[in-house]
Amino acid sequence: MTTTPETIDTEALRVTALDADASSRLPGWFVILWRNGKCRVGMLMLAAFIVIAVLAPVIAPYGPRLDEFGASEGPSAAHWLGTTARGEDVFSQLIYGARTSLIVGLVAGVLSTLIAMAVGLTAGYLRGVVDEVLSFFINLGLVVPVLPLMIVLAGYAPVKGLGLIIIVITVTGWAYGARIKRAQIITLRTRDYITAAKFAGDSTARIIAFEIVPNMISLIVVGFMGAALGAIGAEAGLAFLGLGDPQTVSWGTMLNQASLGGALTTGQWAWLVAPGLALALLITSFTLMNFGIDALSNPHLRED
Amino acid sequence: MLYFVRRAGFFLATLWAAVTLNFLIPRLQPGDPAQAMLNRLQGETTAVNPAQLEAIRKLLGTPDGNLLSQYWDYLGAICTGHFGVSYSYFPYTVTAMISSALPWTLILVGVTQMLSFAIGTLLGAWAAYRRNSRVDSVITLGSTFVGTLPFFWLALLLIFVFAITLNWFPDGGGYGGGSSPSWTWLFVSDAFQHSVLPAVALLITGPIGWIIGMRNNMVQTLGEDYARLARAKGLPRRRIALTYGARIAILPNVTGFAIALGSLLGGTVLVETIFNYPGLGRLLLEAVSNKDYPLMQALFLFTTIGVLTANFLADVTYGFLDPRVRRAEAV
Amino acid sequence: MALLEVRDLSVTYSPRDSAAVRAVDRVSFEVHDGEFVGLLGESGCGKSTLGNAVLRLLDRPAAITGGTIRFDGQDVTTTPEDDLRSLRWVDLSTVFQSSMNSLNPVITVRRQFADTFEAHSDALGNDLDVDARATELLEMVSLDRSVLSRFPHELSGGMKQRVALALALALEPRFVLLDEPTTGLDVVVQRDILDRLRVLQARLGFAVLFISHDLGTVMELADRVMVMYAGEIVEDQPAAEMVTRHLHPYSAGLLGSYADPRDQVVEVEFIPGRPPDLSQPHAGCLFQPRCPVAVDACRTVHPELLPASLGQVRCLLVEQSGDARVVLEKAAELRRRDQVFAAGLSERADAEPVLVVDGVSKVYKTRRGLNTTLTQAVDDVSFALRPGQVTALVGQSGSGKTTIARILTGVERPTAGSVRFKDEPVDHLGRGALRKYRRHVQLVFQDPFSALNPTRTVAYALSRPLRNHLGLTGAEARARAAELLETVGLSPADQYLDKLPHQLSGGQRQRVVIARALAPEPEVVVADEPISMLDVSIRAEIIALLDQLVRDRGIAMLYITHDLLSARLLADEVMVLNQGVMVERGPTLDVIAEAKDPYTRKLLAAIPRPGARDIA
Amino acid sequence: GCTGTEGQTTASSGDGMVDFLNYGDFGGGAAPKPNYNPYLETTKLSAADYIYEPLMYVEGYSCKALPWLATAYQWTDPQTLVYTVRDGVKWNDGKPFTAADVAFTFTMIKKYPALDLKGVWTYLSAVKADGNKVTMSFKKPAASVFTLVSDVRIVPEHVWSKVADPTTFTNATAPVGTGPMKVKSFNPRQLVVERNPDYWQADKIKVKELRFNKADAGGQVEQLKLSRGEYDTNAMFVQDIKKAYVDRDPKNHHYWYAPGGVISVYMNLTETPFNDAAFRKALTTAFNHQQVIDRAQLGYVTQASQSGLVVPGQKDWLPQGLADDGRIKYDPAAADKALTDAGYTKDSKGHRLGKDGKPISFSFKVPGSYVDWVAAADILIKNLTALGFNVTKDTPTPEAHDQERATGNYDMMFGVHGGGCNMYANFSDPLNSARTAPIGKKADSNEIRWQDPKTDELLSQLETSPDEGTQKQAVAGLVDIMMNQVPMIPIWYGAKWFQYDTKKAEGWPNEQDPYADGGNGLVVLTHLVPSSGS
Ligand SMILES: Nc1ncnc2c1ncn2[C@@H]1O[C@H](COP(=O)(O)OP(=O)(O)OP(=O)(O)O)[C@@H](O)[C@H]1O
Ligand SMILES: Nc1ncnc2c1ncn2[C@@H]1O[C@H](COP(=O)(O)OP(=O)(O)OP(=O)(O)O)[C@@H](O)[C@H]1O
Ligand SMILES: [Mg+2]
Ligand SMILES: [Mg+2]
Repeated sequence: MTTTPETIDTEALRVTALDADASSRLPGWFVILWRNGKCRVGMLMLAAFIVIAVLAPVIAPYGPRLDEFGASEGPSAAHWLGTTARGEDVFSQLIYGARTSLIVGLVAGVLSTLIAMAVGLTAGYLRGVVDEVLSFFINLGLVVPVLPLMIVLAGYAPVKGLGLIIIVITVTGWAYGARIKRAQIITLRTRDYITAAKFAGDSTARIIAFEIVPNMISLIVVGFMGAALGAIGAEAGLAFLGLGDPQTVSWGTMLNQASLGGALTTGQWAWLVAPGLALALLITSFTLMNFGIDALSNPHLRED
Repeated sequence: MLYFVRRAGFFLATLWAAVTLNFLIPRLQPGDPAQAMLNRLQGETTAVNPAQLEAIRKLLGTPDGNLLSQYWDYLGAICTGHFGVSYSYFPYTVTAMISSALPWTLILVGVTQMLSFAIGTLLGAWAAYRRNSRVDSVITLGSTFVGTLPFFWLALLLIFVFAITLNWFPDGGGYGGGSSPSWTWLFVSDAFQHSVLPAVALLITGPIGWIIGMRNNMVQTLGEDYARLARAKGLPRRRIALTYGARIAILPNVTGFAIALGSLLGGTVLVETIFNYPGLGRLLLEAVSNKDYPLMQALFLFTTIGVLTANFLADVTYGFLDPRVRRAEAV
Repeated sequence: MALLEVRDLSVTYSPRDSAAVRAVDRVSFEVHDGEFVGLLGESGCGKSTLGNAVLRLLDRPAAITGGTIRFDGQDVTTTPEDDLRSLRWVDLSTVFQSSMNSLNPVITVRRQFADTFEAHSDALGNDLDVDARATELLEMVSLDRSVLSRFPHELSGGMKQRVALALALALEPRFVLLDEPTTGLDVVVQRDILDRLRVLQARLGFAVLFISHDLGTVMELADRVMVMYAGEIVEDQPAAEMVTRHLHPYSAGLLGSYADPRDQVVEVEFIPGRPPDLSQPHAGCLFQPRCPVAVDACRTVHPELLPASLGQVRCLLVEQSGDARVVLEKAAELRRRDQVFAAGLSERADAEPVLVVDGVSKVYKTRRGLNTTLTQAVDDVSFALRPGQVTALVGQSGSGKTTIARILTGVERPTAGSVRFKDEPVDHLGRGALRKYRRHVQLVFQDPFSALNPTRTVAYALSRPLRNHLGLTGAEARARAAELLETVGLSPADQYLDKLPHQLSGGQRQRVVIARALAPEPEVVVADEPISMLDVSIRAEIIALLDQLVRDRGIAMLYITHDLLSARLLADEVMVLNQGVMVERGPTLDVIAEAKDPYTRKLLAAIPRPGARDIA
Repeated sequence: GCTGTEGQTTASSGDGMVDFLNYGDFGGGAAPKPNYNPYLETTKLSAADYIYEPLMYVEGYSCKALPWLATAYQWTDPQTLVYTVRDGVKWNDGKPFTAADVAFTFTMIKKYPALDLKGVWTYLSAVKADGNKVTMSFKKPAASVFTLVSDVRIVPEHVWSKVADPTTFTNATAPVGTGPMKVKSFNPRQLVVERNPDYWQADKIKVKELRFNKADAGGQVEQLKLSRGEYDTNAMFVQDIKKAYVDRDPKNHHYWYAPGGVISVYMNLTETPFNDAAFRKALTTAFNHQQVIDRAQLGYVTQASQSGLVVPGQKDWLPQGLADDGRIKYDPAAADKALTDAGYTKDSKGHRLGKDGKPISFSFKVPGSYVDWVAAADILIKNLTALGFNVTKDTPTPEAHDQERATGNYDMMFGVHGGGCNMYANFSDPLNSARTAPIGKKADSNEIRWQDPKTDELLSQLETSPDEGTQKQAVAGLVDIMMNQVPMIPIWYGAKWFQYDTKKAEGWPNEQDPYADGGNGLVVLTHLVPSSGS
């Protein structure tokens, strides 16, 4: 088979398309993620959630804590998802809840992932005494009694509300990730290219951040997803323990209040299902993005 | 040899620090045990009777004094294994409470954790093996969607549908009201029936983390040169996936699994509460909310030792599983 | 019917981020049962790609864009993957170019063999004694059976390659594709192994496609040699014919880059210019821009591969004139004058040593369950490196060369002895001091496949040392990186700067690794087999470059190699290592001319003589 | 109906008895262990309540003392109380119950103060049995101790005298008591007690078995089960009880939430402006009780009387002529006027100013996890804000909340007091100056730090006088203080959750027949009869 002019033509077309691509000033990682169809859907979903959260006051028909409606009503034109046992509009709560849940999930997720990375990677990379000392703290972090620690933190922390929740979740949540990352880096640190980076004069921090981290992005992303999910769940749990600000509206507190408010017994399915579904969708958007993350840490996969 | 001495030294130091935290943190919480117990009994809308409070304090011998001597006693208790009498189950001892709850947790949660890990790892490996195919999407997306449904919500739903509405399974508890724990066939099958729903709930939400973790790792390893050589060697695809992809990809998860096993207790609070399961998790929650220091301390000690040991073992086995980490030291 | 029949095969890489590269372009050839075919060609010309295509192991973004491959009459391009499996290894095996990397890191060598046998138990039967068979195979590649219980990271580069080779022969396949299987092997072992390979081949009658840059070996061993250039086969001749009566100007250039290090006068020439950019369409002959004898027609007419002499050749001149050899000889004359590198031309003054190695030993401890085994990798080695001088370190594979390199550069600590850099001990430096030390001392890694971070572009890899050691940033660093790439023959540099390692051929990676080591303008360079994956022409060029750097900048260099020719060309002094012990040391000429140590003599004797088989 | 055939739905058999009733939780925590020691208040199983009986049963609704193991009592003098013990009562192991058992019980409690849940020995000096009389001597006049002494559960001497340490005695196997029920079976999931045929009022017990079921902590499933009619009675909070429970079977499903403890707004009386009685009194009309009741409390509760008493149950104790039993109407205008009159004017921007001319601002603390309290606080804060106060809401954890209340670290918050049958305790706990402590120290029970000699005098009168007239007079004085000095502002009565199902049994207490409150299981059991209907 010989090459026909058409194939050459299509190749030329490709080249111009690529040039156009390169001229747009998007960061490389974004392009890589965007190319993956599933990842794109995930990013769009997440963006939608963020838009909803930001524009909550515009989108939500009522205030989240406005309790002037009939209690425990089923879905209607005025209240798409019905009302709570206290006469608040479930739909409005769902919209506003996106804010808290996103903030808590993302911020606490990011914070604990960062701490986990900083500690775990340093420990695993440096080994020796540093490792022993950091591992000591990681192990402590793993075994501190979480429940009472949360109560104690809530009792003494100077900040209250969302900030407190984020602190509590971060403080109690980083150790696991640190442990896993430490284990992983131990196998990566002996690669020749890491030694090469040392020859290039890179600092330890830089080697970790720029040589090692890109190779374990997928692991980090899994860790982040876990942390974010955990944070969103913990936020609800904290509210349940009375450590949260009961006035904040989040999907977690909604779920809690729905089940406490007898949504099951009075058959208010919309109230019970909506926040759970929203939560699952949010995490699903992360998972969808995960499909694109593969390609970040493994360049071979960028081609399909 | 020195290596082991050092490891053991750090292990003990960690243990001591953790044990001290276990002692301090509960005591930093506001409120006192007698009050907490009374509150549980009466609820928030009944006035507290001071005489009653006084009697309970006397009964528990609540040490409201010298923290240092309490600490000393506590260290002694750890060394001798005499954890004393539980406040919230007075006059039963902590040991009695824990030993009656432990098997339940071990069986239900231990088994489901292992199953979760096994299922999660297998599904994750399968997804990676069929990367970007429909199988991958179904496994990853499906499991995320189901697996991230809030646990208590899912659990309630299960109870509502399968226990209350369909009446297929009991609505909670470790065994029926009619039987009592023994090694008879009747009881075992009864206990099994009771464990189905909580196990299902755990198995729906449990594997997700392992799935995604395994998938991501394995996508990575399958892209390595040795996997390509394996393909060239004509190894069956499944075999490549297992011994070349999964075998190496599973390594980071091993640590995670060890910790998960070690911290069995912490993860069981929710499931045991909702399903009314007679395990350690519920005990823990109760101990914490009742400020039952003796029980709390013993339970935390369990977790501490569990996690630390699991960690230690994970570290040691890691060397066996991944020879690369054994590589002689380089700077 | 031929065993392997490749017709008009084209392979294109179409990465999403850069232009498509036609790495293999309408290649046709045949390999018959029991034939030993050599494949030579410029680094990056598509040899590995061709090999992978034949094995149907191309990964995206590479795809076969045309042509057929028939193995034993079966069309490999269309056979379903599952049917291919029965073919693989039993009939069709390979050693990858990245063979140092292709062993499963978490299982022992024994398991790697067992795996292979198990996968084809239907062909072998189940009652095979894995250990016995593996030992036999390892012996064939001159490895001790103790290797069986080791993990890949515990083996030296060459040992890994040999294990890979032994694996490839494990099932006595009918066809073996060897992609530079001996880059990490010293001549003795290489010779030994290849001789045995030939014997085995004669006995079992399997066919070999042998991709190599080692001209001498290829010419000596192969029945037939094909030369590839820019994705095309430009010449295909019986080996003896190729040595003496090659027709294509590129073949002539390649052979001109080869010399026998034992000769009195050693000169190598290299082909000026750079290969064409395969992502652009080209009219005319692809070699034309570099061809000293090109005529006008070469610019417009694309030559076809046509029968000539005893084989085939792709050259207009040959097509047109009856006797192209006359033209070629003239061309050779023309060229020799400017692109030549000769050994030992300048006299070197003795300077104060910068790096002194004193009685260094290294023992590796490996724990296997309860018992520990000790490996004495280096045993009481002393030497010094002087500015403006090159010290070559040659020796058997596994003799401890890489270990010395690692100790010298502070990667590994010696068990005994000391290393001093300008009177400062460096064997126990802390992290910060090491970084400073490495401003002056750089290492060229032996295995280019693991020395580059798979997630980082070439530009990044090069810009780091520039930034850290020279303070260059941004555009400056990029410009300098581009310059460096050009000097190591990666041109146009723009095309390579933004590539990721997996998009480069082995030789291209190796050159990036060299460029990176040279980037911070170090005082001491430790180069561990820096040119093993390069074609002879570019090899000569790089040697010239290194030589120039050493002389001009007064760099001290430890040059670890198996290639005695390059040692002869570059080194002032040669050290011979055998099982961790330094057995001989002296000025290059002396060592080569009158080696005292029996091992050294063996080494020298093993150097191939192209065409020798024919002559003999 | 009572057709006499064995059916799933009818639990009553031909003998005019109810086969069994399903009760709710039986205490003992999540992993209950058998424990029928009536003195281990926090860990005993509730079945103990049906096994051990008191001398007199003071029911919780109208506080009438019902003769129980004692048929009568008499104050021979203000320091001596004599009980006449009932004849013919047998312990469920067949041994007769005697006055000696009563004396033994009290002596044992004295010996082990940890068992003295009511604190009776702070007053008692001696307990003696003589024939069928038990004589209690007090250190000083102690009329108020009557309800405490009467309520002590009596245990058999022949069993407990052999117990080495009654404080750690679980009494787990076949507990011996006088009560209507005996333990039949126990496992951590279900506790079954069966009818004691030898019970002294066995003719009144028409239920053969009570089955207690372990409830889960969350309550969700329990609510579902309740709404499906799986319990014959239970005591739990149910959101929207009408829809979730009553409507499912309006004929049989009922609830009655009797008023319990008083939930009041506590003000820190050591701070301005709360130390000004006029200010406090002005606030009595400031709160929209009805809204709190309807919105925050789902209509389950009733407005509390400013008197501090629980009306209508304790109406008899109220002085004559108190308008609407002391319930004060919500009237923001009146509050505004009263405040202005008391010298707390509003500035031009509508801020209420203190006497120092500065705007009044304070915080309202409420435990964040008490959702209903938070909702109530929100309403009260709205009311206060409308009056020009600057009020911030603070939501600590329940534990921190309680601690801060006890140490006086608050401006305004909710507190719970009273609601019991011991009038002295009802007033003494929150108001007695002996029960308070300086700010920063934990107060025993007077958390508002009320210190008033007049109050103390009235309290001691109430404490010591056995004469009902004198007692009522003292209560009237205290009510007057509550009405005019306003130490705290009662808002609503905590509800005593109580649901019941009349499918199997009827005779449950309810608003029409409030012979006891739902929690007085022993009394209720004697009223239950098989259902006549259906
Ligand atoms: N981490 C290690 N653990 C145990 N043995 C090792 C280790 N690294 C190297 N060795 C052993 O040390 C010896 C010398 O290895 P080295 O890599 O220095 O050889 P080399 O001369 O560079 O060989 P080659 O030419 O094949 O690269 C070999 O026998 C090898 O098996
Ligand atoms: N993934 C890729 N994307 C784009 N180009 C690629 C990719 N992989 C290889 N190439 C290009 O294809 C060409 C042929 O590569 P190949 O590995 O076949 O060369 P080679 O002849 O084996 O060279 P060497 O002797 O250096 O190993 C090279 O120019 C290389 O840059
Ligand atoms: Mg190649
Ligand atoms: Mg080497």
